[in-house]
Amino acid sequence: MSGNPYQDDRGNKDATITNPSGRGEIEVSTGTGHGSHTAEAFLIGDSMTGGYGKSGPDILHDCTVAVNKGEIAVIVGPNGAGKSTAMKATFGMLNLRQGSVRLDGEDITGLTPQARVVKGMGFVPQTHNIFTSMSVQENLEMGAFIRTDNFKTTMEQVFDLFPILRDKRNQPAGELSGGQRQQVAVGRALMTQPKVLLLDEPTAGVSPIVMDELFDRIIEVARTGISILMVEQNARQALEIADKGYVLVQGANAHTGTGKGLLADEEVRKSFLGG
Amino acid sequence: MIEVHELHRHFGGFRAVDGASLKIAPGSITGLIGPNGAGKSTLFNVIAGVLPPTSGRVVMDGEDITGLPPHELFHKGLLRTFQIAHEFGSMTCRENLMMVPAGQSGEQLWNTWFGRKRIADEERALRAKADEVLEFLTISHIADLRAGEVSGGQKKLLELGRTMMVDAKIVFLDEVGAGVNRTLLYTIADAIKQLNEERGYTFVVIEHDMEFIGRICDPVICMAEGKVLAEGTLDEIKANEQVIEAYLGTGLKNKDKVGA
Amino acid sequence: MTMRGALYFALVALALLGTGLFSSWTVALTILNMGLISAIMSLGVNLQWGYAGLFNVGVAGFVALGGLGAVLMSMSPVGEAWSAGGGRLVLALVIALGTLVGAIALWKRLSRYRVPALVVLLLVGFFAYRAVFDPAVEAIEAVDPSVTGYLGGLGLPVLFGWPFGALLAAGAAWIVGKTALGLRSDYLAIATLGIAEIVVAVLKNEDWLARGVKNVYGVPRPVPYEIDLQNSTRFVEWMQNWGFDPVVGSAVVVKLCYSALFLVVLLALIWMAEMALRSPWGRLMRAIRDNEEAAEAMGKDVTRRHLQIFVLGSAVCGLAGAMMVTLDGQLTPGAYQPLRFTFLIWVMVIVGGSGNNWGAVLGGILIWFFWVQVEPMGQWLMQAITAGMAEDSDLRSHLLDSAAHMRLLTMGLVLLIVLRFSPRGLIPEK
Amino acid sequence: MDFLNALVALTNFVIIPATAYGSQLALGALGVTLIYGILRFSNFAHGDTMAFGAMVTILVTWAFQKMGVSIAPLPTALLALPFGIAATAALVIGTDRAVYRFYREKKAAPVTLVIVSMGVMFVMNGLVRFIIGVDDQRFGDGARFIISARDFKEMTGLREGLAIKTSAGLTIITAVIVVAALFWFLNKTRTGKSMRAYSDNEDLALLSGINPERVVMVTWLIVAALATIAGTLYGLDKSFKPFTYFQLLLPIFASAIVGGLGNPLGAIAGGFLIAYSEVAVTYAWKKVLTYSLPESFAPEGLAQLLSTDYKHAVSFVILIIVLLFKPTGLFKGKSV
Amino acid sequence: GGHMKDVTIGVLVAFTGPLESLAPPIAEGAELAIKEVNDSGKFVDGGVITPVRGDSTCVDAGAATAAAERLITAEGASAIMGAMCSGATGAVFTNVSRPNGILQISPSATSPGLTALEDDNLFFRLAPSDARQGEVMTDVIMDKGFKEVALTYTNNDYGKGLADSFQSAFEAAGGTVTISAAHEDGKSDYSAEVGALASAGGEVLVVAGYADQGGAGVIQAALDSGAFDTFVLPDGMVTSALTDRFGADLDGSFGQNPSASGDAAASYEQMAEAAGFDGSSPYAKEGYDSAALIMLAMHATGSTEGKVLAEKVWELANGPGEKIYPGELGKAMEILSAGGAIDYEGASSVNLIGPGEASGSYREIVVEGGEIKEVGFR
Ligand SMILES: Nc1ncnc2c1ncn2[C@@H]1O[C@H](COP(=O)(O)OP(=O)(O)OP(=O)(O)O)[C@@H](O)[C@H]1O
Ligand SMILES: Nc1ncnc2c1ncn2[C@@H]1O[C@H](COP(=O)(O)OP(=O)(O)OP(=O)(O)O)[C@@H](O)[C@H]1O
Ligand SMILES: CC(C)C[C@H](N)C(=O)O
Ligand SMILES: [Mg+2]
Ligand SMILES: [Mg+2]
Repeated sequence: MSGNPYQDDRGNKDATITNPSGRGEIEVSTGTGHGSHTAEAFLIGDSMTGGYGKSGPDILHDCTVAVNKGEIAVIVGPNGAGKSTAMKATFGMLNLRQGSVRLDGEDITGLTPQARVVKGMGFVPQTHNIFTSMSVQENLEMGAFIRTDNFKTTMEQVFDLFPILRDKRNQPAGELSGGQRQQVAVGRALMTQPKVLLLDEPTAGVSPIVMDELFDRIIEVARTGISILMVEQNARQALEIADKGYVLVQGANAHTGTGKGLLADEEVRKSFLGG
Repeated sequence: MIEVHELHRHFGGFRAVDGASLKIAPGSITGLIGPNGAGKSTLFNVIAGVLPPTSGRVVMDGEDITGLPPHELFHKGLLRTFQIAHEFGSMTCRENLMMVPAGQSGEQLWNTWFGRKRIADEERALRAKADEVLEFLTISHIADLRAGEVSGGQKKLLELGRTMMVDAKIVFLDEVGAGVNRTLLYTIADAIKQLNEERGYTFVVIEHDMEFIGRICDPVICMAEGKVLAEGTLDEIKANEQVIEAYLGTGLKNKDKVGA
Repeated sequence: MTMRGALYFALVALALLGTGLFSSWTVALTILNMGLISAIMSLGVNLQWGYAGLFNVGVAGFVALGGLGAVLMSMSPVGEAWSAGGGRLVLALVIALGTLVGAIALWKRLSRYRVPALVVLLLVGFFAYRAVFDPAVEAIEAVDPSVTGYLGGLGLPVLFGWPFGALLAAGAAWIVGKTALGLRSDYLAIATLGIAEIVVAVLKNEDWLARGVKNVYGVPRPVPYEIDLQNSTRFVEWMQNWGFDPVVGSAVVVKLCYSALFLVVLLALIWMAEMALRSPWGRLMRAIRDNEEAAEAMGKDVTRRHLQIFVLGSAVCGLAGAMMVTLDGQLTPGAYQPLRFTFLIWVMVIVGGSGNNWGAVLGGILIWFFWVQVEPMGQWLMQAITAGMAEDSDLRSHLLDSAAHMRLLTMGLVLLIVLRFSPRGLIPEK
Repeated sequence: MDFLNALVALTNFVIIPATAYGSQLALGALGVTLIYGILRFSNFAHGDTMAFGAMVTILVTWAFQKMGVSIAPLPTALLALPFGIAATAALVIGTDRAVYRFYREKKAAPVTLVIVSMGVMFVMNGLVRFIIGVDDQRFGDGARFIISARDFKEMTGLREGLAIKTSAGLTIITAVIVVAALFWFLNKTRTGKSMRAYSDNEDLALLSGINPERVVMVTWLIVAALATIAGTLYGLDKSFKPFTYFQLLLPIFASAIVGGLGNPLGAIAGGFLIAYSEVAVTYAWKKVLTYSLPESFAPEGLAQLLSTDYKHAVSFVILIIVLLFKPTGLFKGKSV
Repeated sequence: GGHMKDVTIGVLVAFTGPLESLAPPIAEGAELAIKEVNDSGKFVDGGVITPVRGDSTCVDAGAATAAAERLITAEGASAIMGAMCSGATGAVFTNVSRPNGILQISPSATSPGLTALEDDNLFFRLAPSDARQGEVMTDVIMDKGFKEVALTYTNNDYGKGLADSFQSAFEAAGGTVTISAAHEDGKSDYSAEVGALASAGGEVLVVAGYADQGGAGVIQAALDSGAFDTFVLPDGMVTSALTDRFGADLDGSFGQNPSASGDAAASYEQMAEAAGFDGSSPYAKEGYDSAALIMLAMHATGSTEGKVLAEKVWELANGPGEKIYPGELGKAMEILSAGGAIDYEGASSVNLIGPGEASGSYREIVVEGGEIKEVGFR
């Protein structure tokens, strides 16, 4: 149980994914030293400090992640480092004590998650990332909830990418296997046709062949001008396709560089990529 | 050790497990791979007594264990971990371990009122044992944290730790690796190997990370569409055309275009 | 218990003291006594919900069974009724039981034709049972129906009725648990609610058992009667020596005797519950509540444990039921309505803080206090509102006439306010 | 031997009343099931919400009757319904703002919300009695029968009569239409799907750009409409009395649960199951058998399985048996 | 106990709960009597009587006991008018009134079980015994020539007691009760009951219930389905609420209720109407009479001591002396002050028997043109 006195574990979903009432107390700060390579980035979570709940300990310490237009940025790091927390912070789901989030030059630190969706951000959380009682097709439709145009073709594209989903389009997503669910989750986010896509471990539990497909697709998506910020534990494959890589350790930036650069770094390989 | 005969598990008309037969040799670490939806987790769930089979038999050491409830299987030495960690979230990590051993006298109500002394003694021993396991898994520092609030990888280690609190015969691990940092994962691999060698546990491991499989597993079984597709050493499997087509694939197509 | 918890208990004590000082001591003690019984009931529910997450909405049924237990132990047997139809009735019950046992055995043995065989057996059994049962009941109920018309009890001291009431409730809970504990959340809830309705329906309609809706009056007491005290010169002298009015004194003394009895039971139960909770048993229960599937995989027989705690919790409710009938001095089956005996108990548990024994006890006493005191509070509220209005205004008289309905409205407001400021209960779990 | 009379007797005393009662339960259960499905708690205040809606409708009906407005042969109350719905919607949305929203934001456990709804129930309970009192209120007008027993006998010359009340007919038709509409709304429209998404995974719904406050608002609006319609139709058919609306809560919950919580079809199936089991199991078959069997076989006794004292008990027994075979209700409901 | 000037009387009825709609007229009846005494200014020592209300809830003995406890020990009530339902009445009497030595008169508790209550003679009730009404009703029905009836009763001690006594009396007189089916008050639907009743058949349907509760529900369903068109109405059903609701549909139905000769009842109903409540509601008359008896006893004895009052109540209720009808409380007090004797008849023809219960005389009624018409007395 978190420190929240109003909450009860039983029957509750992860209460930390969202912050429905919008914001807590935020002090907007302009860059603190990491500005050099993030200055013109499309999405920046700049010098973020904060944690869960109103009074929980800080998980992030002056942490910065950013991605340029049409590029892929990958966050790696040990379990519990705060990768997911950084993603949630960027999406406005927890109270930042310090730092700011900017999208395309605009400060969006004060926006609710829904408002960020409207601004063109898409997110696939690490867990609880599908509507289990709804059919696969309805899951995808919900991904396109804010779209007013016809999304039939996008859906076809998703089905082409993950053929198994086409077969199971009318099955409740909760009945799918672990890897199939993951495909639904990514499919849902793709339906949004966002400007920037945040993916928290999209390949966890998917088979090698699907993982390759997925990475391929991510590259294609990025090439259409959409920025991708993702957390990955299949770090070597991910860093290979990454334009930029961040290594987070204990809520702070430990290493930053190009994907190739990090892959080449002996220390990074050994401590975080499994040798 | 475990023999699965012609096992079927259908959901409505859908055959998730469709006549799978396999043998697990005692003392082995068997890898179970296969595309998403191949029926691996379903197979596990049927063996572990969570789902009743549609038809077929599971035999352990010559005894038919088909459809026995999980808690009875536990007492026969068959343990399992979950694909998604099933920790006891409101209890501390140490308590998560201490609750495992069977036959604790403190689980009998009568003793909680009139056998306090015996309980205290047992608890001391249990605590020592739990600390030992935590030490072994290099997570002593989280002993007193609530299990619900530790990170994903630590939960996975805790799952593994629970199997170490008793003398298991065979342990089923469902994707210990998904979401776990690779460096840590290979530490876990070493732990599994160690348990296998030192304590003689038999393991069956579902995993999508080929490197992990390669480090510890022999033999490897590949499932597809509810059936066993291929069986052999990892190298044999990797060379199998069907397995490549259904499961392994041939790598990234767009790789060369990155950064172009 | 925390500081905060102790503070709340002190506040409740203060409220009762205030009632004693400003209104009357007997009122305060009446509230306290029923509050103690309520506390025991909510302890029982807390055992089931707080420890194991079992959603039991059949409290009223178990409480009623407890009450039946007290009656069956303590009322004197009605010899005439026994000779009129007692033997045949027992025979009928044996036939019914035999049929059921036979049916179960049949179900287990046979594999072919088991449905038709079962139907035949049940039908034959049912008609044989009715053939013996109906005339027996008629004979029994014809014996002086306005005063007895039932078999009566064993004529033992009523204190024996308490464990017996608990036992009856436990027995029923065991049967319910065996069949329905596979259900979850609200589905279990409605099933238990149904069982309670069935129990109460039986109690209301089977007059031979405990007079049905005609009520059993005059259940004996474990403590002296006020009248006897008032008639005892020693007591009167004793009271006068202390400067008390013997009438008031006798009422207070009798109520204090009850309080002492109830308090002993309550404390014993709390001790047992706390000891269990703080041992591996409690750890096991929490584990099951956290994650049944994992507990099952760790070799714990979840079904058996659920059954155990369901039976225990229900037994505690039954005990409280027997105590209540003893305090009221009568069994009124029509009174076992879900609002009062199920949902109100749930309010007590949740407001007190589910999962915490002290919380449940606090909730029991506190909510009972309000349940009784909202009536004058509601009237007072109305008076305050209408104070400034013209004597003969229609609105004023309408408001004053509606004062009685302020009772539940005030209760609602109290509930909403308490839950607003401590949504997890006054003394939350850990 | 007279099958026709037997059939008519059975229709008149079992089928028609049970169908009408079942539809009434279903309408109530729909509201309960919707709140459970979307907002995820059992709303104990629903009976009193129905009472409130019916009360406003009655007050407006009286006003209309005074003014001489009428849509005979249909009851004037139908004309007053929109006002009742509007007032009830205002009440429940106000309640949501003042009470429920707080707990939603705190992500309180469902059981806390259940208890909170009991608080709301007490308050509404007082409110209704405060405004209209505790007594029976009559407000029905228009044609009472579609066909009355007497007319039927005259028409057909049969010995048994068959009566269909206007209110019963209205209830059945409304229930069918409402269930179909709700089913269509939840499964086919964008708003409906977004409501289901919200109920399934609130957080993810947020990430898809669904506005939770809107979902909650729409839910309460529908619930207010359902409660008012159900309450008014029930009042027309039986009578309006605040206390019975509270008592109605139990069979309504039973219907919603046995049908499968969160499922509109389940609500109607559950309603019929409860109604039919109450009416049919304790039915005395004497008359029907006397008509349909040769004279010499005519039954001596009542041919009644169990006395009516046990009708609730029996319906609960059936409910429990159903749940034992279908642990989440007939239509695979949700469970928190 | 002891001497007094101003006294308080507890008015303990079920303002909330399943019979909540019966409560206000009873309470207002009692308060009407109290107001009458106060207005006359003739109460002993020029004292003033204050009524205090308590809620006996009907189904919650615990809450009823606590309320009574409050009335007596906190508000200082010296006697109790109440409680309404037999269950609550028994609990309140044994747990509160008797230990405190307080006089309690219930206007409406009818359970025969209360007869056996150990009461130190402190408990009275003005409700007629259920056993008696069964016999009267048998005569009424037999006289109309009906031999086969169906019977439904409200499932509480009142309904059950009445149904039992009626059934045995009727069968002893050679009639047939085709079915005796209980119904629960306050429930939503009575189709099952009516289905069973209709199937069992019978010339008329005896409805031993309450006019604004299940009794009305059963009649409604029976009329709607054409199962019965003539009903026999015992006390709980004979109210204008019933005829208001069903009007001429009830024509031909008949019944009886305990009541004084027409004048007293009628004049009481007029008094009630002037005071703004329905005096024909069940037990509203007994409410008035209970309070009146309590006050007259206080006036006559100048005491509030339960035992003293209780003895006096016997005398006042059963005479001999001048007959006192509603609205004549002032006169009664004058007679008593002057050392005379009265025989309190009141609105409900009070006459106590055996263990302190009303004997009750019954008025026979028929429904004609949607109105209750009195046709005789038994
Ligand atoms: N709901 C929560 N409440 C309180 N603390 C939390 C919560 N979720 C995570 N934490 C803490 O925040 C820290 C960072 O967690 P986070 O989930 O961001 O890690 P991560 O880097 O994504 O790890 P993983 O690779 O295992 O997913 C951890 O120490 C964890 O204990
Ligand atoms: N409850 C269910 N109802 C219907 N179909 C189901 C159900 N559970 C699983 N399935 C189907 O059974 C198939 C096998 O699922 P399973 O979880 O065993 O796959 P898996 O091999 O473990 O895959 P992964 O590697 O993705 O975890 C999947 O296609 C899934 O859709
Ligand atoms: C008020 C009355 C309806 C009470 C009923 N006669 C009883 O004794 O319970
Ligand atoms: Mg993470
Ligand atoms: Mg799997």
